[in-house]
Amino acid sequence: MSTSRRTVIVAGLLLVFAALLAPTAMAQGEAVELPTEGQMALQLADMQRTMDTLWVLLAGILVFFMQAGFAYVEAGFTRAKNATNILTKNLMDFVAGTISYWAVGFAFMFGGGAASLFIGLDGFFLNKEQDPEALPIAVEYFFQLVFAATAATIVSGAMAERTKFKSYLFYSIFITGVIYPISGHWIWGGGWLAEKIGMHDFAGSTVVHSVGGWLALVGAWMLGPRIGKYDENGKPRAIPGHSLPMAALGTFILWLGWFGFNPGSTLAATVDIAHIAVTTNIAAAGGAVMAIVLAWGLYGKPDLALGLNGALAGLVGITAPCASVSPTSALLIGLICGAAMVGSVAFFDRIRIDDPVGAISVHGVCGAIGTLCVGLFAESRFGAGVGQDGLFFGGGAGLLGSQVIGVLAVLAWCLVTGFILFGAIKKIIGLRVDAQEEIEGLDITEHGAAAYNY
Amino acid sequence: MSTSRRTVIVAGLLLVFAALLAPTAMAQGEAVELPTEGQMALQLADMQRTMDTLWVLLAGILVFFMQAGFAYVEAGFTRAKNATNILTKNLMDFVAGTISYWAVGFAFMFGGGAASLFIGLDGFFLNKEQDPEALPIAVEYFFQLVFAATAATIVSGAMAERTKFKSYLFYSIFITGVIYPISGHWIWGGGWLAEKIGMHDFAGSTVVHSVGGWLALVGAWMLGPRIGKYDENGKPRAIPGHSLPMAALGTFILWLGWFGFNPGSTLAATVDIAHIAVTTNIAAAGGAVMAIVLAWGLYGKPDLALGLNGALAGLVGITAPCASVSPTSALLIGLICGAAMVGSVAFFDRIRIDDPVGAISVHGVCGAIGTLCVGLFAESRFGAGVGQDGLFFGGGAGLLGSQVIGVLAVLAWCLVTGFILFGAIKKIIGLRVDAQEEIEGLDITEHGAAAYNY
Amino acid sequence: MSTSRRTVIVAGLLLVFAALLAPTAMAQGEAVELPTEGQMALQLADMQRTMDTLWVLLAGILVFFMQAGFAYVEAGFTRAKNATNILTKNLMDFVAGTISYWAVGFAFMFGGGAASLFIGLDGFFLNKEQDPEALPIAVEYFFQLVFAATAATIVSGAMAERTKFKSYLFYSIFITGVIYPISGHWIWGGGWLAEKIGMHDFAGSTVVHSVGGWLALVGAWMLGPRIGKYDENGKPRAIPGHSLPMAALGTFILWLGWFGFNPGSTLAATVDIAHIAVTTNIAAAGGAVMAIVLAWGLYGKPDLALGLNGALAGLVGITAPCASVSPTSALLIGLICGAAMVGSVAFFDRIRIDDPVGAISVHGVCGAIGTLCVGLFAESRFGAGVGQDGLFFGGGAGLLGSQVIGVLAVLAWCLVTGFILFGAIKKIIGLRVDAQEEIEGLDITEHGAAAYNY
Amino acid sequence: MTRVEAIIRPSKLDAVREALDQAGITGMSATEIRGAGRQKGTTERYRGSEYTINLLPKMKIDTVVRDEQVETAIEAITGAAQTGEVGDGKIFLIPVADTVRIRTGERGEDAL
Amino acid sequence: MTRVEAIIRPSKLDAVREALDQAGITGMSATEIRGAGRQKGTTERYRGSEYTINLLPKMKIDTVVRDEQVETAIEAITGAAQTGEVGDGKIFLIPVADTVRIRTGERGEDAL
Amino acid sequence: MTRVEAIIRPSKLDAVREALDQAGITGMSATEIRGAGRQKGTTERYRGSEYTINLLPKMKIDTVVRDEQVETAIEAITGAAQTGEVGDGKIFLIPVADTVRIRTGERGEDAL
Ligand SMILES: Nc1ncnc2c1ncn2[C@@H]1O[C@H](COP(=O)(O)OP(=O)(O)O)[C@@H](O)[C@H]1O
Ligand SMILES: Nc1ncnc2c1ncn2[C@@H]1O[C@H](COP(=O)(O)OP(=O)(O)O)[C@@H](O)[C@H]1O
Ligand SMILES: Nc1ncnc2c1ncn2[C@@H]1O[C@H](COP(=O)(O)OP(=O)(O)O)[C@@H](O)[C@H]1O
Repeated sequence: MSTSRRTVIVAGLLLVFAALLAPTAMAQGEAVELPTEGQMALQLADMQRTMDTLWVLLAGILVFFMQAGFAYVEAGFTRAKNATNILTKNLMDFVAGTISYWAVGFAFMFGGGAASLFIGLDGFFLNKEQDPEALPIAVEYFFQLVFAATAATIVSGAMAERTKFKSYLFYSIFITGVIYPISGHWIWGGGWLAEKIGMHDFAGSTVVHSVGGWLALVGAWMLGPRIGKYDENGKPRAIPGHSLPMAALGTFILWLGWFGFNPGSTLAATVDIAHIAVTTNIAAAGGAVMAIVLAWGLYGKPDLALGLNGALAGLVGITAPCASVSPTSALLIGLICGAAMVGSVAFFDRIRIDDPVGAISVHGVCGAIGTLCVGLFAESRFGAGVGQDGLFFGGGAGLLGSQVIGVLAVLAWCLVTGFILFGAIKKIIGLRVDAQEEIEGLDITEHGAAAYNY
Repeated sequence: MSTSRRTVIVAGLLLVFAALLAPTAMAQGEAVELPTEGQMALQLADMQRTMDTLWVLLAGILVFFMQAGFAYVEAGFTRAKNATNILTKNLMDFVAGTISYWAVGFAFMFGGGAASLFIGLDGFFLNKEQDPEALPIAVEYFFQLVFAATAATIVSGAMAERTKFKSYLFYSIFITGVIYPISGHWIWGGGWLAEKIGMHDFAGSTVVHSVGGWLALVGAWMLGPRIGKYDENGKPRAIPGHSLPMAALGTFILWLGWFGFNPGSTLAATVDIAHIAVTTNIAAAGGAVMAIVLAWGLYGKPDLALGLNGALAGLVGITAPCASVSPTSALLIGLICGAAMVGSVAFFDRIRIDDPVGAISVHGVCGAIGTLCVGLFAESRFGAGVGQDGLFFGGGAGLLGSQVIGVLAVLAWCLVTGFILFGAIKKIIGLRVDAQEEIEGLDITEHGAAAYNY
Repeated sequence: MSTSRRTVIVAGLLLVFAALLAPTAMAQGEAVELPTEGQMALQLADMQRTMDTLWVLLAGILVFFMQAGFAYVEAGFTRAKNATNILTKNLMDFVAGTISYWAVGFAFMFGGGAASLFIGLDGFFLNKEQDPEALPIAVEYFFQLVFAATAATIVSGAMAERTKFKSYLFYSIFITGVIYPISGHWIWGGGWLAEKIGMHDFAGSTVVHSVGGWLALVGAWMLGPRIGKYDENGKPRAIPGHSLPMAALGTFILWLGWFGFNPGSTLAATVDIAHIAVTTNIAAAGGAVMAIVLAWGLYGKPDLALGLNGALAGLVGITAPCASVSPTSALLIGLICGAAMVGSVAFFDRIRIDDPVGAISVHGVCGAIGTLCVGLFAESRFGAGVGQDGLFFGGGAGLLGSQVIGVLAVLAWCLVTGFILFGAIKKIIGLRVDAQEEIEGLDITEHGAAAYNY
Repeated sequence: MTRVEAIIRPSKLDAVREALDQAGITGMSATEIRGAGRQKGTTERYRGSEYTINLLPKMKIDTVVRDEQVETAIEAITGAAQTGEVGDGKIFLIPVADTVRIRTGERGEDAL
Repeated sequence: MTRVEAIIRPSKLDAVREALDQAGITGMSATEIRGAGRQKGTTERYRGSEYTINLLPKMKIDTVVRDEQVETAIEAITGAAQTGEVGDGKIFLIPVADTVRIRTGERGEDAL
Repeated sequence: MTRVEAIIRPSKLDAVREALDQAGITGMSATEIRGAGRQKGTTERYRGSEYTINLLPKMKIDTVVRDEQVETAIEAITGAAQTGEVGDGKIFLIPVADTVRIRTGERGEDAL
């Protein structure tokens, strides 16, 4: 199939034969093996670049599959009458995001230009010079796209069961194309948070998850709670999701994807990916254990739904510090995030912000906590990470301070842009379906198709 | 575990130490590092081969998982009373195909011999000399097997809800073992379409998808529509599938698998896989967007089922041109395929060919379109692809002509062999269950087991 | 993101330029390219190690996903009223296992120390010196953890629908942390079975699957059958699972994971992984074909549930011999295991050991058979395997003898520790829920949450 | 007014609904039930062991009609649902004292 | 004793249950049914082709009450379930000869 | 003829079916319903917040019998379904005017 490949292989083999003949050649005259060595060095660099491409692509593919995970978690945690709707939203935010991130998002996030402390301004439609020694732009775009789509899709969960499909489409394109890339630029694209403040977010606790979570917060707040979520006395009533098996599978798929999300953020094939996979996994375990135990203690039963959210809370929390902390610290971070998530879910329930899947708590709150944990638990001995020691390891409060600034800056950015975006949509097309449609379910009213039939 | 491995590592390390000592050695006498260089070159070639093996195996594993994707798409788009049946078919076509492709299919497809323009005739049961510098035969077989199984499994969707299980088994073995490998040989095995006509199909829009689609067409046509599909006036009635969440998960799994299907078709680890992943993904996005938008416009609602099919249509379409076109062209190809699929579904509905899952439109029609698009959108600057410019990029109509011949030849091959095969089965064991069994559902009548219980 | 990485690349590029300049340099004076060669050799070793890490990590990630597979197989094969329960168990055994295997299990299994023929005693909490040339400890732990979790999760299937959640948690932690690692140490950690007896179990037919299966046997035996499993005459009655589609997806996910399980057990990136993937796949096919055909013949219909179990039986059986046998032998092993599983399921049904998902037959029995098959079918020409010929290939009965001893030793170990463990739990907290809870279903009584709602 | 309650094979639902429609009876309700009777339960195999389904899937159609329509309804249902094999089902006639249309509050036969 | 059988919109289930509760009627059973009547079936599109759902999802609430409670029940149900649009449903009144409480064996109105 | 309609705990379905069978009553239909009564709804927790299930899962068994069989049926059901705890359910007796066997067109008690 690949003819270009064949050339390389043939060249390689010639090399081998040349090399095997070398001793004799040497004896008779020279200049045969000398260019060989240069070629070999080139080939070595080429192979490393290929291996980097391969790894980052595979990691991106795993992250891509998180779309299915989100779809199943969100559909499972909501009612059957809205399952078609949430699945359609999950499909559409990814496909619309693919296009808008290609057209503008990637440029805003990773472009350079005059205003490059704040926003990137070149590389629209992937029109960018390929540095022949760097990762292919294509794989960079792909890996970053699946991250962007993650941020977008988080929002749909918190706004589930009552948002107009058309409005969803609109805000989703905008988030992936504009809001997410700009704050992402600050931290990963050479913007002010990284360059001036020294904030560190290895794989996106803040860049991806908090952004999704805070925008979800604004959205859920502006929408108001689902009909029936609060009784006449304002007491929250649970509205159980229609399928825990779907939610469980979705969670396992997300967990799987996280092994691309975090270790893949090395953006190169290195042995560090092993350590990162371990911290990622153990934090998830900590989050789940803590959530189940807390639910058991507080509410009387080991609640699967909170257990699943707990694993996700741990995963979100470890996303920023995964490369900078020890497994023991990772376990602690997971436990902290599991507990914080349980508290946060109860808190948002009480203040009447109705988040059917817990997206604000899992992604917003635990994303912020995880980012701060870099400032607490980082150890400079882990080379792939921030390279400094956090507060608990003798590095002082400096790093923590940077992290605080980063968390607050992104929070502010999301609140402001979120209010503007959702406010505009509310004015122009409306955010929420009418009550009758909500009661009947969005599947029939918005899509004309029940999720389940006989 | 691996002792052979250990030897290599030890050898490598000896090498390192030898090299480190080299400067001193140099000063005293020579001949130490010279064989070293030959060994290093060998090791380099060996590592590239290992990396190629690793990548192609991983890609094949992703493609393997498409079996689950097809199972879920097909089961989701059909009724609950036939879910056990369709799942059993999906299981059996893969396991039977594994054996028949091992026994004969792989030999017919990639073997040489006297008639090698038409059919391969050596390598039965993988009895083939291993070229020590080429990809291991095992991984080639594995990768090609999962492709063959894809072609076979496509057919089950179009013939769902009314085909005898025994007949299905029979034709499935025959497709994977004989029909698919022969036309595959023409294009990928050194046969006449590639060698004489110059037709190009990078990852199988025609080789895999059209073959599956056209055989599905013959099958669905010979079976006739499901009871209830047309009302007394011959107007098509929709028979909604029993679970859109299943169909959605299946689609995401297929999409995931396509990142093995297309980029893996490099059959080597190269940086080109990144570009191919991007074109693959953006075409899927284009297909889904177009299908949803068209459904919205034509039928009034954003239809999830068509959206999912749209993503698949884009993926099938980009399969042939994925390595030869730009992302922009890929998006266009996706959009075209999305539209074509919507039209094609309506068309086959109208001419009374009942295809419950849309397999003919998605795989047959879009496979053909995608193959033709190589002739239109190819650009020679993408090294891993066809290496020529298509009609739209100044390359003239030559390539397009070859593609047309290829598409027609495979269409003819499938129609002829399909009619013979299905005709024979119909004569000998019958193709269709009787009406009472169809109404009751194949799960109970053919398998004695409902898919769902309490 | 990765700064350490950058250094390596820069170094590599400097190398390239140096090499390119070399000819000229050569002409003028020397000593430029000499350290270069040492560096290249180092870089080569480094790249191989990176590739090994990458492969083993990816394989481990695939194995991780088997948790979802087990969850879905087990939930699908049991009743809807216990689905939340089985999913919670599957979540918890993995998260608890992550922690206990990190704390002690990994040390018991792979540690050294005085008693190292029987148990490892260092490396608790991953406190272990990293050999800079070996695989990173982190990836070793991760890969071994997902194996340990597999053994633990097998048990939950056989004990489904009637076990107390608290008791489950307790035994699960104990299995992953103590029982599994000790017998694992004997075979993989330098213990007596490998060192003194010469037993070979490439990827864990015995180490993982039989251990899970035999413990499941003890558990199911001590629990007694589910209410309603036997009629007043003691005749077994089937209790169909609630969702074959879930079981089918679970099986495909497990199969996918097995491509990490077996090929990944090379613990290094080598071309042998291709051969192993092929034997793995063809054995699964053989198992499924045999199970379906037998069910068809014996019971009148092609039974999907047995077909799915058949694929798993083949996979379990090939796990030990996968690297040592030819594809033809692998097919035979699959066929044998498929038949053995069908017989075994009927046998345990008859002797009143109620195993809702067939875990004892699939994992225990076929694990043992697969291990013995190494002694029968092994061929020394497959370098990555045991390196000896089995009985059928002229190697005599020696290897078979070792395998028999290994199988029996592990069986004894599991029976003894299983009886002690489950006996203790039964005494202290009780193993089984009361009859009323069992009839109502564990979802409501143990978790307060139905799996499905509206 | 009488309630005509027919237990039929699930596969006959559409036919019965249409037959009633054509007989001028448009109001009705359908419920999924499981039934036992002379039709023997089926014995299925699952993983080799047997199990008997004593309660077979059936569909119940209820329609409340004016007394003079009862025979028409019976005929329509019998015509559409009969296969002649055991398990075709039953029709039960149950007296209805009154009917209310929720939308308007109408009572009696007007409410049907 | 009379059985008050109300066919309502599924979305009104909670409201009707609460209205009955407040009217002092606490015993009741609810069944998912599908119904046809004056309310037109909906025509949906699936993959472009149309299909008509003739039987719309409805909920049936049954409650057996003392005869003097019948009007109260009717009022409670009507009040809670009425939207004024076609498809609100019906209430059927069916005479009940006797009632048994399984737990105690009590008979008649005491058993309600 | 009388219709004996029993609302029971779902877990008692098999026992009741067998008890009726042994009492010579083989024809019956079963429907999944949800019921409210003296048995209190359960309050569950989901992700920390509470929700009350007011309608508990129940099973309804309908069997139309000759009038002389009514007491036998009641005894069989009561015997098999009683646990003595609130929520055991009720039996309602409803007069049936006539029965038709769809398969043969037979009417009256012969059709049962
Ligand atoms: N006495 C009865 N009371 C209530 N339902 C009955 C009765 N007898 C039969 N049925 C219902 O009618 C269905 C068909 O009855 P069956 O005796 O099997 O066939 P047939 O009516 O053709 O003789 C049963 O499955 C059951 O649902
Ligand atoms: N004659 C009838 N017998 C039984 N059920 C009926 C009858 N007429 C209507 N129904 C039930 O009542 C529901 C509402 O009736 P419909 O005629 O659509 O509206 P409305 O009662 O507002 O006129 C129907 O869907 C059906 O379930
Ligand atoms: N008046 C009634 N009308 C209809 N169904 C009733 C009535 N009262 C109770 N039921 C049904 O019987 C079930 C059990 O009744 P409940 O009062 O809880 O227990 P018990 O019968 O033991 O006193 C309820 O869940 C409901 O389905």
